[in-house]
Amino acid sequence: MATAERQRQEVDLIGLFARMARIRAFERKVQALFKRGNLPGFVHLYIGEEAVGVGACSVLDDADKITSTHRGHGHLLAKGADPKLMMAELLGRETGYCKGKGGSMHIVDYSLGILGANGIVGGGLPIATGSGLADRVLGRDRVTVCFFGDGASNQGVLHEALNLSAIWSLPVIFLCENNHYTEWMRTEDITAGRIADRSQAFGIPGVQVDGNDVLAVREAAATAVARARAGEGPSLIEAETYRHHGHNEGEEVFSGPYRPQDEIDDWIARDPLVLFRNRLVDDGAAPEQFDEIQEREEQLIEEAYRFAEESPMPAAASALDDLYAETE
Amino acid sequence: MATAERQRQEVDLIGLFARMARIRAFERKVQALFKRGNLPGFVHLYIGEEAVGVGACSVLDDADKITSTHRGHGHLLAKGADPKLMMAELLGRETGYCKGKGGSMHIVDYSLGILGANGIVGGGLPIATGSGLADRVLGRDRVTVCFFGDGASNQGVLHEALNLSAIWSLPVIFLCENNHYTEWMRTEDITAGRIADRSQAFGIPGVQVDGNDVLAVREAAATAVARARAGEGPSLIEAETYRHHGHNEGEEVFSGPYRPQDEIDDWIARDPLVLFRNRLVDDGAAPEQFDEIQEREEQLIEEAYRFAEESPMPAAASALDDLYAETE
Amino acid sequence: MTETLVKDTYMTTAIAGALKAAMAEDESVIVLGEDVELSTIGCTKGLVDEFGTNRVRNSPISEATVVGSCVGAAATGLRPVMDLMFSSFFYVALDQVANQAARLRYMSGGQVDLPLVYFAGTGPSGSAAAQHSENPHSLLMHLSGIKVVFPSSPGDAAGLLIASVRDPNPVVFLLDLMLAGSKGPVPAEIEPLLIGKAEVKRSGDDVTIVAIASAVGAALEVAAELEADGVSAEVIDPRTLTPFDWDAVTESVARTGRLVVVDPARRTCGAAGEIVARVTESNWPDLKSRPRRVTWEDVPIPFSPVLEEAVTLRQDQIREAVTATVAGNGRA
Amino acid sequence: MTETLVKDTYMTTAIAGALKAAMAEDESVIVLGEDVELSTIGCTKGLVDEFGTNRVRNSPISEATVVGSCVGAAATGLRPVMDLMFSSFFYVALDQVANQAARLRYMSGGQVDLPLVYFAGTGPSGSAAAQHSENPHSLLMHLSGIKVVFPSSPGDAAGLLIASVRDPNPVVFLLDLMLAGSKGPVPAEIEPLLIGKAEVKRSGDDVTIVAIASAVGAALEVAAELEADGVSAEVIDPRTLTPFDWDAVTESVARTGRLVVVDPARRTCGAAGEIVARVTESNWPDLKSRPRRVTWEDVPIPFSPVLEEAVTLRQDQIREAVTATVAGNGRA
Ligand SMILES: Cc1ncc(C[n+]2csc(CCOP(=O)(O)OP(=O)(O)O)c2C)c(N)n1
Ligand SMILES: Cc1ncc(C[n+]2csc(CCOP(=O)(O)OP(=O)(O)O)c2C)c(N)n1
Ligand SMILES: [Mg+2]
Ligand SMILES: [Mg+2]
Repeated sequence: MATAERQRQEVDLIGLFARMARIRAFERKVQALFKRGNLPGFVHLYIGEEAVGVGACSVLDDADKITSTHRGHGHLLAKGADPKLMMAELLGRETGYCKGKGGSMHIVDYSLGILGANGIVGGGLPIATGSGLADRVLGRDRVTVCFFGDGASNQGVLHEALNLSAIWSLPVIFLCENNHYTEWMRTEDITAGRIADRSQAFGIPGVQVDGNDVLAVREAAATAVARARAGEGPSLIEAETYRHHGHNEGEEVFSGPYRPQDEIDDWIARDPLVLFRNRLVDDGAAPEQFDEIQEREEQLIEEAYRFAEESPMPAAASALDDLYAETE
Repeated sequence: MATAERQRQEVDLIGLFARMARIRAFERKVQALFKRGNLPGFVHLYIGEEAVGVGACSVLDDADKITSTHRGHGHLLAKGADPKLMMAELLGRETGYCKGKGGSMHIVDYSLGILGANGIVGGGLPIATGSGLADRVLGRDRVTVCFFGDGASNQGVLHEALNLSAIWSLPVIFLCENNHYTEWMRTEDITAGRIADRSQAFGIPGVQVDGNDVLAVREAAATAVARARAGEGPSLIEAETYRHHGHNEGEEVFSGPYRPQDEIDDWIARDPLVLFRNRLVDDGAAPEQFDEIQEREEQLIEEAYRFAEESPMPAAASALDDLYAETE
Repeated sequence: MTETLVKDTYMTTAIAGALKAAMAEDESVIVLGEDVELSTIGCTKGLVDEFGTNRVRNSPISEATVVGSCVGAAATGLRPVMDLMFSSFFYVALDQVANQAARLRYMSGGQVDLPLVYFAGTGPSGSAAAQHSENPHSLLMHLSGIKVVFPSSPGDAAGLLIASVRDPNPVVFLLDLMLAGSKGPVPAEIEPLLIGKAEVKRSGDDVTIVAIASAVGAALEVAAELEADGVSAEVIDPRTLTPFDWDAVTESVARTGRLVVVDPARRTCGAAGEIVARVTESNWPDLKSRPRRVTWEDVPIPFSPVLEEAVTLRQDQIREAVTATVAGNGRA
Repeated sequence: MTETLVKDTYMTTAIAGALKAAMAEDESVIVLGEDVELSTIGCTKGLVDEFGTNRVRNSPISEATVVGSCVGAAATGLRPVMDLMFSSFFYVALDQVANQAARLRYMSGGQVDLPLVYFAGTGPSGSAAAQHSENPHSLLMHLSGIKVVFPSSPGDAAGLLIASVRDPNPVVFLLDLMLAGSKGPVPAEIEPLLIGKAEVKRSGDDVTIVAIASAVGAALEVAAELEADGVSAEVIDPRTLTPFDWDAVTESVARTGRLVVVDPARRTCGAAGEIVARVTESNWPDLKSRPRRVTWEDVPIPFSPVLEEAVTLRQDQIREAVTATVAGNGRA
């Protein structure tokens, strides 16, 4: 547990806040762009869930890895992805992470251990397991955090991934972001029992944490990461949280209201950025700095947007590139 | 629990033994045919596991349903399938259950609620769930027993089927036959935790029973069936048992010995037929009748074989029939 | 019948209407899938209000098991219609489609009917990228044992949807998402259309264009343009791919002697190749010039609009292919 | 090189030998799958003794996750070789093949190589029935993004296996189970063969027979028989289907002017149709007679030996097709 202890102590609290603010600023910008009709494709925003991605990634090194989801912007930024390259990808530009081939649901940065957002719900579970397998086989001291949603918890690959990583003691942290909705369905209506309990039959610890409390998530992740690095195998964490926005931007045209207003209000009152800021201020942090940080991050995102917008569209012919790697 | 109680009391103990004897005789015949090279395709024998199928099916009515596996002969006979039509199918004859199109792994008798053996490990789990769904939607007082193996317990569809049947309170009994091997692998090497525990996170009761004790299986099944009929939803039963034979007939040519001899000996000493016979004799049953029953069942199987052997092969052209039902 | 046409009905509304009619006429029809109560694409909209939650069931994200449960339910008295939302998700559940739904009847020697429908939106819908833009019809055609319906107009969609639900066999019903917002006439009383019957959407003498789903509209436009150049193009919409109305196509090519196939799908081992091969075999003596295919490129669908456009069907390609085919004469 | 040939090596032994060599030359190669320690088909036999359980891993029956774990492992430093045992089980895991393995490189703009091999025995092996007899190569060809290797001889299998493991892309390597017990020469030092290079297995002038996997042997026998009738048939084995050596086939048909394709697979949307369509397009002026396909019937593989024989390839059908194609002259 030495590493977990060290990581807990070394935490840069303001840095955590700044990263959450970056995600918030990025998503706000994306929202605005979508509204103006400037964004192609599907967009699923992470607003309200920032504490999960930031808390979990705060205990990872660059060489550690994550797999992400269709709601992945927050995970990627938390893991250090470049907002410029992300924004360019969202706008379908040549300079984007995937040269415009991927878009919001498929951003990848292998150099940062980001093994991919995924458009298939649950698709990252086997991939994260394989990443853990590689670490195990090669004897590398690395871990993989697999983000997945409450909806994804009903895919059979969760069961398989838990079993496989248990029998092989793989260094994988299965992190369920329970925002209580599967698209427009209340997840509890289609899900039996507690998600955190789903690892128990495999002898894997499963815990529930407040996903709007960045330090609580960090703490749970640190414990799981320490366990993984010690060779003791996988863990499951269920982080309870909420998305302030719709399932995807633009849902209003067909969804109508589908969540109780007081539920929405209650969760917005527990906005993870506000919660954390208040806590830090209560603990003596200078209040002004938070607005500054937010402004700085907003500027950064504006720059990212300018970079993206000024970038060229990919050449049509490039659509035929990148399918196969050249053989030696 | 009234039904369970009634069924428990009405049991025809000698009938249970006779059905187990029928399965044993059938499988012995199949084994002999395979050895002589008279049997096409793959054959997986049920010898040693008879108490599971017979115990479970003894609490079902004709209109109740089962899904079976690649090791399905025992389940089908337990549910009342006709040995003649089964044997004819195994020999690929026109008179077989599937007119020779299915073979050992695909025998079906919809009139007896036998929804199918299955060559895909775990393939029956969703199908059984759907059968339960039909009963639920139509308000029928029926149950479905889904037989599956310990190896199949690692397929993700188990997780999904448990969840789906829990949220919809489906009258399905998931019955895992744990014979401790997944082909030539010890299942415990590739399986985390106890299989019986895998339902708990879904709020579904899970129990372990001695799968070589036909009355213990019957008892557990009766409880689960009563629960299902009362609208309280699914159950999981893990029946511990052992196959006396190989994974498939003919494995010797490549498998070599892969199970400890004393393990095999121990389980054969607990042969479910012998155990049950001894118990009945201890309870006062006349010992001679058991040999008579076994002989009678062996004769029945010999007749089935003769029927099969004398049946014609299907016409080659019939290979093109039966793919689509005629539209009205 | 034309009097009773409801004009300008959306494709999605037409399907929803047909589904409602199918549920009303037969109590054993149920609808299940993720968000079928709310209806993401719109084809199950309002059904839950009409028929209640016993027959309209929101399901969890467990495609393999929900797809498979339709097999079990269809074998035991229901007629399930499952909405898979995007056809890319078929891959998650393909075992239950390919090894179970499409096999059980045959393997059982015809003992059981499996009246079930797998509905899915399909194909590119504008930068939905590689995992939400597949067109799996060719792959499904290769399986055998499952019917494949892929209509091009609201009227056809409504009639074929009713027919699919009534059909005693497993049917995949695909809604080309490029057409989700398109409109057309639909009869007030929806009558079933025959599964396996193509429609000549435009008659012509010089060349046969076989076009699938959203390609039909593009082919018709090209045909209209080419009329000015004196080219008389026949446009055939197979409407259903399994079974396929080969007679309609071979009869047409026997007259025109020329074939262009337009298929919104990757080329290799796709439906277009099958049609070219089949017609080449059957109409060899009739063919006056080289048959041609217009398809997507053999790559996944990329995200960026410019790239998506580059790999999918473009009208100019259809025009070129038809022009070249008409110009061809004999072996040249 | 002929001196170093190990004669009469079984196909399975050749593959096992190549796999052993691949593991020996690169520590990042691992083998996983159900019963790979014991080896059901024989292609992983003995590997665990040589390389230990860290690199040779028995896996549970969880095909979707094991297939997907190869993607994650390949993206992060390993070269996994997974044994799926029977190719029918691809359907259980198809999402991870079609939406992940075959897509991640492209979707990421080429950021990542995925050096992995999915190995499977495939096709009928004698009354294994519908769920253990699929040949999924056509379906895999349609996906794009994943290579498909399907050899017909032990020597080719060995060379292509090494090449598959060294390849930086996902590869499906299929062993036609009809050939599992066949023998042939294999070099003592296995050299990689080019993936994407066909081999002319027999030269001829009158007709080109393209034959896949176990169909190659049957085609060669037919070609030998027909020699007596004065027919000179060329037999081309593509050996790999993605990428496909179109040049080899079009060059041959340019000479012979006649084409017969023999493919052990259902007909509709299969590889044979693709080859006929493609050659018809490319070699239109060369074709002296109607091209023909010999394939399975469009039904699942039935159990009973008489039925299985009735729907799969028969030599007499190949002979008839070749004879008819050679007899054809021009449009007649
Ligand atoms: C296999 C698959 N099924 C369905 C979908 C459609 N879909 C996209 S997001 C989503 C809901 C996911 O819910 P959850 O996992 O809770 O993530 P959240 O959106 O709440 O972050 C669904 C059903 C999909 N993308 N992939
Ligand atoms: C999806 C799938 N994967 C693998 C196989 C090959 N296979 C056939 S039986 C079997 C073992 C099944 O073990 P278990 O479920 O314990 O049943 P048992 O044979 O012990 O009765 C395997 C791996 C298969 N038929 N289907
Ligand atoms: Mg959610
Ligand atoms: Mg077992």
